Amino acid sequence: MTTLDSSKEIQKNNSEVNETHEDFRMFGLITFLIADGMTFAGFFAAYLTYKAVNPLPDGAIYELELPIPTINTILLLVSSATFHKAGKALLKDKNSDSQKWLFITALLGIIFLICQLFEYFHLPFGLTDNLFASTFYALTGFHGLHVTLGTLMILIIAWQSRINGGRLTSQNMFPLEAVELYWHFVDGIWVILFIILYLL
Amino acid sequence: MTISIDPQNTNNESLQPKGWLRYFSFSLDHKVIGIQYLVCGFLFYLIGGTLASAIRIELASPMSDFMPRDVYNQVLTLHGTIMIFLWIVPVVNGAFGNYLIPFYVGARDMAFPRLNAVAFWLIPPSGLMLVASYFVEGAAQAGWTAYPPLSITTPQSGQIIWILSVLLLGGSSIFGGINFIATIIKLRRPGLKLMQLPMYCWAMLGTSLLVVLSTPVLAGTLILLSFDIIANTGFFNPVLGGNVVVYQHLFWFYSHPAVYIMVLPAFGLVSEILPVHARKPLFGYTTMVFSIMGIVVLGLVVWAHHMFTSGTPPLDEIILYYRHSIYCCSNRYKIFQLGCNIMGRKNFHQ
Amino acid sequence: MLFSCGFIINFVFGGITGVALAQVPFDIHVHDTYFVVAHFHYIVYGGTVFIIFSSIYHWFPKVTGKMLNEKLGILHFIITFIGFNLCFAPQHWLGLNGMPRRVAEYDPQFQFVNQISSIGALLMAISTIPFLINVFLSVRNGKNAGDNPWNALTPEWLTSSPPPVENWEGEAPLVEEPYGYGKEIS
Amino acid sequence: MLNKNIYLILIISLVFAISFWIGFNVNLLPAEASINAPIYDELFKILFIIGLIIFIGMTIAVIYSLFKFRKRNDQIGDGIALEGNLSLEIVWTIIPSIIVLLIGLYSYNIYDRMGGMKELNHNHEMMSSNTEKIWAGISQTSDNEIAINNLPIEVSAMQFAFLFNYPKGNFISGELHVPVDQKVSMKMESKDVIHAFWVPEFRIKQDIIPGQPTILNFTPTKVGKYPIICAELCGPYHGGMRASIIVEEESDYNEWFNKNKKPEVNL
Repeated sequence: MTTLDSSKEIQKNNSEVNETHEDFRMFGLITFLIADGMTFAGFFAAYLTYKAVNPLPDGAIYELELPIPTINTILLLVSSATFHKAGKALLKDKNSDSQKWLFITALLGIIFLICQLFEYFHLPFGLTDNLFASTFYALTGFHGLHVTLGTLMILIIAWQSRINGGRLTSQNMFPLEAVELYWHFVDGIWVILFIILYLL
Repeated sequence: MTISIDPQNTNNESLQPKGWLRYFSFSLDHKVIGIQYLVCGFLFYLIGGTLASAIRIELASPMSDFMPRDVYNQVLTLHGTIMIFLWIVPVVNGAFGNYLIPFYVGARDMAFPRLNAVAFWLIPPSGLMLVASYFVEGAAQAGWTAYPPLSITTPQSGQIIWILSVLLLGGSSIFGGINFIATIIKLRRPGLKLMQLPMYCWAMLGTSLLVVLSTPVLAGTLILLSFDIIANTGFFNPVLGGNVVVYQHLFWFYSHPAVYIMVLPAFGLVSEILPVHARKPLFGYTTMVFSIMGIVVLGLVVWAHHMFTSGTPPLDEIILYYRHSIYCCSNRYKIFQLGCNIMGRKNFHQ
Repeated sequence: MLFSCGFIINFVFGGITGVALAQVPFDIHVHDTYFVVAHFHYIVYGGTVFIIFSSIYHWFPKVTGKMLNEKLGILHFIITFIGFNLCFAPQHWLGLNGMPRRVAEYDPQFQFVNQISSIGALLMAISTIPFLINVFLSVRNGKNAGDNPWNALTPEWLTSSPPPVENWEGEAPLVEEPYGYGKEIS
Repeated sequence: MLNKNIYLILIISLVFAISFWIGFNVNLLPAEASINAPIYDELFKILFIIGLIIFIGMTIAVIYSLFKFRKRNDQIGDGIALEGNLSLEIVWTIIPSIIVLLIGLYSYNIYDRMGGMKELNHNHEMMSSNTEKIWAGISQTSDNEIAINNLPIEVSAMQFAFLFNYPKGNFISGELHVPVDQKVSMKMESKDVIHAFWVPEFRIKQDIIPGQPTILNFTPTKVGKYPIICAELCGPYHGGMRASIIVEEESDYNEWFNKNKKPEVNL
């Protein structure tokens, strides 16, 4: 899926080309996110089918510990809010504020990943133990991949939003907006994933 | 390559692109990319055709004597995959789409030229990889559907290469689809209404919607399948508690629309060609647009008729069956439209 | 042009078998047999590939500015059409009578029909030769097409052939009636 | 004008007549050897006739218009600007819809008569001991009591062979013997990859899926030897994966059954 995700970089690079018409890179990004969402939808569908149809072997563990994922959910939701703050700040030309908020967001993302890894190491089952374990790791891992990419992109735009020589200004908001949309998308997927995987 | 518009430069000669070499470069011109798609697709068509001939030679006698049996399976898998993913889908979508859509919407290029070039350049490497997998350890031999228990148990390297290259091709067609949607919806010449677009634009819009909605599911499925092969997980492996029918559902969720991904642009093209040669307006433009959109919606929900024998609950089958018949109506409807287009023609060229 | 008509015939045929395939009990018998192979190829080869060829004939003047040779084109169509129908029509019968798909060996009573089918397939393979010759000859010394050889109204013919890099010299034309044949064109 | 209409009607009725004639006289299908087969063939015939009518009609129309409306040397200019005719479009949307809907209802009926609509999760004799989930398939069973009186056979498919286990005789056979006119109830299981059990003369087919036992019931009606074909790509020797089903008179069957009826494995 990294090939798919790299399209974002390409879309970002398009900024010089299409000067003759209005900017619709956002439209392309939304279309791409729909496509990406369909991948997740496929995973969810597979998971729900497995859950409904395939009985687990005896002694397998269904129940997952809730504290860490709950913390993670809160982390991601908060990070969405901080990202929003960063966008607001950039709009008012407060680049340093914006950068600060971006770094906080990235930090939250990194904490999320660390928590996720922590959870992985403390789970009583491994990748190939049973069907539930496999799907669990596939879903969270695929989402984790998205979070990793998102965090990297946040760091990149945080670097770009530095005051002197930075490319990110209130006139050129697209990179920030694109990453913000992507980040909200990842959050949304996590919420669905959390409900389906942990709560159901 | 920056695209500059210089209104003074109306000299026809200087604007004409020159040289063959541009067809081998990372060009951003939608026409060059279109030709690249077409020629590349045609080369793979020749390869796929050779494989098809091999299949038919093998079948000319009842015994398996022309080639070993596992080679035969590899040949038919490669034939299916090449013809579908490397010839028809790139050519009807990529080649003609890239060449014609910007003309039809009155644009100077596609919406995302770089994305477009990337989408094309994903194809030759993945195609070559697929063909070359024959020389590694044997190509994939589970058919182009790659139903799991078989695709897991056959030699792995070929299957992994197959998955990888289909993933790349899927990525390529998703990029193409995003590009077409953006071009058709957003890049229209000012003043050009949606209902004034040539029919091929509508067909491509429908196709791209199908691509964007269904190809990612295939990608996800193949990722799970590759996990099964590499990491020994049990998504589709019944020995480890997996469920093989889930694969079939997910796979046909892509592959039934894939048939429309192949056929809808062909509808579009034929409705471009016929009116020109019949010297008549296209019959029933508006209804045709609606029937294309109907096919898009229904095409997404009728996948299960590929799996009637795999033991789905009877009620589901009937529901799916009804969906399918409704959908057939709209399909049939299109054929009648085209038929009528021929019927009433006057002074027929050629 | 002929390809388009061939398309209609084949597609109607493929469409009918498609409707038939959708019927649950029918499908149970023919699932994964040569009937499916035949149906699929009627749709995809008879439908899409015929259209691809007819589109190549149609837009070749646009891309290169040269016309393709008409006689070779007709030859190409005839060989393809005969080969195609010879190849895939018998496969319906094969499927109904119990030949599964994807097999390297089969019962001897199917041999004759399979050989017909193989001859058809080889004809199809041969049919690409006139096409390739046609393309190469026409690119080198085909007759000049002019900007709009078919007198078509869709926008791509309103620029020069082959088109310039930026597609249009100046403003793109606004085509409100892409199919306005037989109408008063202002 | 009247003349033209007569020709049109004549052609249409000719098309219908030819289609019906071909539909009733050209038999594309193998012999009918089970209860399913005649039901199936009924459907096939109707689909075949409708298909033929549409196919021949369309072909004639296309060829006719190709020749009739060819460009003549003296013709220039465009055809009539016929853009659309709403009532005509409505008519040819509704007529095929009705036809397709009727075919749909009809094939539902056929499917029901072939037994596809039966709920299969009732307690079957063979699996009363365990609570495995059984997956649906075509079933010719009319009700539960008969299901118990069926001849039970367990089929296991593995790469490139079928094995038939007769639980009543406690032996395993490589070819399937069944008595004529008696319902056979098969529970099928795959050892490795997806296979399919297909007897073309019986018009039945069911995938054999690993991990999901499927059930297939049928009643043979004709004595003879028919091939069992695997119809799902299952590996290099998929083409050679055959077995035969031998339908015989009850006395012959009993003789064969008693001969093989012993505790050890008989392959």
